[in-house]
Amino acid sequence: MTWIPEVASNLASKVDGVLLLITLLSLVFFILITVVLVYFAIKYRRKREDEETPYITGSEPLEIIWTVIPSILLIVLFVYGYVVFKDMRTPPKDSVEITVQGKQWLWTFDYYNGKKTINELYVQYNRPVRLVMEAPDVLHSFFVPAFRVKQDLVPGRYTQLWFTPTKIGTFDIFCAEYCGTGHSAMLGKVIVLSPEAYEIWEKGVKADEDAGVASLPPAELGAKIYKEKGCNACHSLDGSTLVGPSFKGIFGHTVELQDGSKVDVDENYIRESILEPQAQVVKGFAPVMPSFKGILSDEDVTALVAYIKTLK
Amino acid sequence: MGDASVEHSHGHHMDPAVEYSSSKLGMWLFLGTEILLFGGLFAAYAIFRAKYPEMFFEQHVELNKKMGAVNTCILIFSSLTMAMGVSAIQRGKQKATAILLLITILCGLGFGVVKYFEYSAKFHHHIYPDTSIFFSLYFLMTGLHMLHVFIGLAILGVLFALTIKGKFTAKYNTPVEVGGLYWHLVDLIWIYLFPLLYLIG
Amino acid sequence: MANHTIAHDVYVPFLEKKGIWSWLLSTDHKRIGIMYLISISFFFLVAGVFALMLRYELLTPVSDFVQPHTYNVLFTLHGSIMVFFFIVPGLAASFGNFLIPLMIGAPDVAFPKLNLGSYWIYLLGTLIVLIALAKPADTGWTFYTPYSATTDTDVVLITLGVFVLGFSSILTGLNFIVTIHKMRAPGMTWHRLPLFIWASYATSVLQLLATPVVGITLLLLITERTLGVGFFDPAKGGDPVLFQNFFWFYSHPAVYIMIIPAMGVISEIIPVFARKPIFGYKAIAYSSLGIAFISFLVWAHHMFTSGISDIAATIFSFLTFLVAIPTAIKVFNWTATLYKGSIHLHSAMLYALAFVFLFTIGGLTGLFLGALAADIHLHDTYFVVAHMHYVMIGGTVMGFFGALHFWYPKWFGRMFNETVAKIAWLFIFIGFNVTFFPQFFLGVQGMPRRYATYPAEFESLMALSTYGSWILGAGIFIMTVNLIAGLINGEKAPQNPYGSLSLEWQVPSPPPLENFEEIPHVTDWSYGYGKKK
Amino acid sequence: MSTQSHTGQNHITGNKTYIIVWAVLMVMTAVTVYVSYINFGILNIVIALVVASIKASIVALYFMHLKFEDSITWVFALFPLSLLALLIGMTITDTFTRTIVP
Repeated sequence: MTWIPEVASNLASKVDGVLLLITLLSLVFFILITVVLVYFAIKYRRKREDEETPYITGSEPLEIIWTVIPSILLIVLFVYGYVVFKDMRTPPKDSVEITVQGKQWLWTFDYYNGKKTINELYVQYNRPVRLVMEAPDVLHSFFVPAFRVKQDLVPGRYTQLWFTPTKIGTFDIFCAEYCGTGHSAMLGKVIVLSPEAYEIWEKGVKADEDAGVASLPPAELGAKIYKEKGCNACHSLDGSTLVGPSFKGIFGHTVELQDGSKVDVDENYIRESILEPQAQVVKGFAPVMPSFKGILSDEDVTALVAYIKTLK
Repeated sequence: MGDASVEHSHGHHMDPAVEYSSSKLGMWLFLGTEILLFGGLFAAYAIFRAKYPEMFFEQHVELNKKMGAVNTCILIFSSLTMAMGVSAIQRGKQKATAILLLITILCGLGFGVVKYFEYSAKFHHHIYPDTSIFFSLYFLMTGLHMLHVFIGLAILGVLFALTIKGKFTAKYNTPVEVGGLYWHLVDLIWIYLFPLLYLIG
Repeated sequence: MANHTIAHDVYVPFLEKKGIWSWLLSTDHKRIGIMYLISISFFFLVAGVFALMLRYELLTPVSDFVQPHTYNVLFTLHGSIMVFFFIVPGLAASFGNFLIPLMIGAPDVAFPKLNLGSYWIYLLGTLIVLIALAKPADTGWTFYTPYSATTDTDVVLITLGVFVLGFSSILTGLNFIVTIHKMRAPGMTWHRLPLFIWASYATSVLQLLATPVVGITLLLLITERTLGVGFFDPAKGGDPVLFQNFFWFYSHPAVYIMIIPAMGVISEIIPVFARKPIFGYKAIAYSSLGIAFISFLVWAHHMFTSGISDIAATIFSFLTFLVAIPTAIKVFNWTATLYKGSIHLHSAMLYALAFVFLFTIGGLTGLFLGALAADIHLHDTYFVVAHMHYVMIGGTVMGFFGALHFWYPKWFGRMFNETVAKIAWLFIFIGFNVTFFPQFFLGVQGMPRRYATYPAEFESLMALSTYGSWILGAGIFIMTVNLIAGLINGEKAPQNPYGSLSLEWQVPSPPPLENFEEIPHVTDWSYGYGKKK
Repeated sequence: MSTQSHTGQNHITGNKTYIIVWAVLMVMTAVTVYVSYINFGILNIVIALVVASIKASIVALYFMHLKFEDSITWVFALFPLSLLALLIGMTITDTFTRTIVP
């Protein structure tokens, strides 16, 4: 375990600088106070009941010293924090713009070239990215610890943040603003690709880490998709109700729709619910699921159906 | 004072001068709280007024300026009679105080009647608190104010009853003065609500 | 003095009368203080049990003890009850009630009936919230919109309950301000007032003037859910962040409503057990007022990532650092008071020293959250949770426990077992640090708060924190049993077991009904320990 | 036994003063209503608020006897107003200086 998450963006090292300075100053004061406190408590502990103590009521020079010195240090901290903050709030003009939508409880990313992903944000190494973010329902907060960036998504307006990834790899996205039952399942990944890999991804070819996945048995592939695409945020496997119906034992059952009609949960119904979620919504649930058309391939959908069949 | 008759129950009987100034200070503190209670609404007003000037301008016309003005006059007059009532009891004139309190109460009721007609006219035109931000503000600000009018009336009613019973004299009249302070606050807040809602929208 | 008292009149302790109505209808500030003490202690233990359940769920990364929704309800109840039922009324209403008239040499507060009324309003508020438990809210204690406006749990009743509790808080503050202004004994000048009184005064001002704003904010939330008002609803032209501005306008000062009385307690305990005059009396007294004033100016430091403007964020960050100065001054002065003292490590003193130590950590970690760039990373992570608990438990609760042990003999006329008290203290001190210190690291590593489940990489620290909560729980259990046992079979307490100079120790334990046989004439401050040169 | 009279705070204002105050208030109400029919643009708001503030001050000073109160009452009458100004001022500062994200 490390003390601090890995440094994976240009902003991370700057924020760490602020953290480090405050840590050092805090340690100095903490050690000073603790040592003095413990030393006094031991040295001057009462040995006899009738001990005499001096009548000391204060010292103006001391009061001035311990008012002025912290004040100066605090102003330094404020300025340092502000300077880095200003950087964090000023995206470079040439940033790549990606639209982020956070909704209960998944992330969707829309890229400039019409591509769309769920819970996986693809960015290019060493190229500044500006995220323009909105939320249709409640507050969310986009937080990538490895990048040291965080910004709330506020319904009714756009907020933004930016970063330049400085490390190739996969990093956690957390939702940091409480948003309801699935808050802790609203997770995602930032995938930082090398320029070459990014070019391949842009063209729509699967990135190489996905190669070999297709050879998995359908139900196993479905299980993988279930986790990676964020199905798990809304559909439980144990029968508990989240935002959507639980997958447990749903296949082969008959469910009641909002208009009172009934439908059998078969391959076609599941397929439709993934690609056109609003078409037939189960009674008692809100029509909030996003469409996965263009995000999941036919094989992916088939794999998910196969997986759901196994959930007895 | 320090004679043998000192009993335990004596502690609650404060020196009347202390009790008088304590009560008055207490009421002023309470008025401070009230101002900040309305403060949230005033802040909301300021923000949305600045954000949507057109909405405020278009919709404030729906309010009945004349009724607002009449109510302003009623409340200011009631403040006058209230203040005169306090002076009267401080001079020991119980009967005059009772009459002045009664006029104040009637003014308060009159204010309520006018407000009732205003509200029902709004509902008649299908204007409700959720119609727009402006009408939300209108109903909440005047509604909260109306609640204070009712509380004020209840206080005045008690003061009136006690005055008739002769409980207040030139020497002891703290409740009248303190209750009066509360009534003036009701007037004071309306002095702001009237132009903000009816005049400049 | 004692002889004089006995000779003059028959001593009737305030605890003499029995029966439930002798309590519920009593306007005696000491009895009202006890009723608050019982109520807040009860809610402290209830919310503490919720905390233990939360930590137990977090022992493993997955939901195995409760489902996420239940977890969310639990942390909402833990937060709401701790904040609004325990810690805001807390020391101010219980020890404030008991001590203010005694310390300033008055027979009671300025408005005894209003004081009783405040307690009833408090009970009414708790009753409303109890009804709300039928379908408990899952919004978190901060009730952020739009979630609080749309969730189908019962937000209206719980916010209404909090609104009512607010009135109790306002009226208590009002009562204390007038009491301190008008009821001081002859000779009790402002600069002779015990520091607990200064602290209570500053707290009361905050209670009086900050609470109404949260009152109207919660009312607006209620109208949002019932009347369709849209001040916080973007679909109707409203602004969700406006709610946060209003909410924190109260809730940041509320943090100081919670901590300033504890600072007052520490300023009373340390001089007595160090047998030294308090160091820098005026600095401590005026820093209480300073903190209270500045606390109105810093609210948006809870909102640096919430979408407020950069200019506002910058202003509030600067003002936030200002509040650190009076706080630091207090810590330095308490430490300096120990110098050349004759220090007796009584359990109350141990809590006071723990306060200084833990509160220093709480205060210093606050600097991270005040600095803009650092807060962006740490906001809404476990770092905030740890910081807040270091201030609230390490500060306020240590102050509360210290006060309980310090004034226990005076209030109840009995002694508790000192050895057991020290053992409980050790459990609490260790348990607290094991629970919350790891959370600083969790936060720096990015673990967000309010997570029912969490990534496996955080498991070891999370589990450590849960183990700590068991030690802490055990410590509080031992302490509670010890204090209750003392009530039943503790030795009779002498009038002034610690040799304190403050007025409350110059009357019998427990004090008589009207406190003082004759209103005392005060000729000196209450910190005149040690030998004058 | 001392009564209220010793404090000097218990100032009794004559009815004549009250009626003058009332007349002033009525005149100002008339003025503010009249002005609202003329379009001065932003000035309308300024005039209305200035007039309302003068009226409120008069009510506080004379009807509520603030003029004769001690300094502590003044502090607790004015401090809430400054907090209100702070609440409005800082919330507005935030709301209208936010970055507009294109």
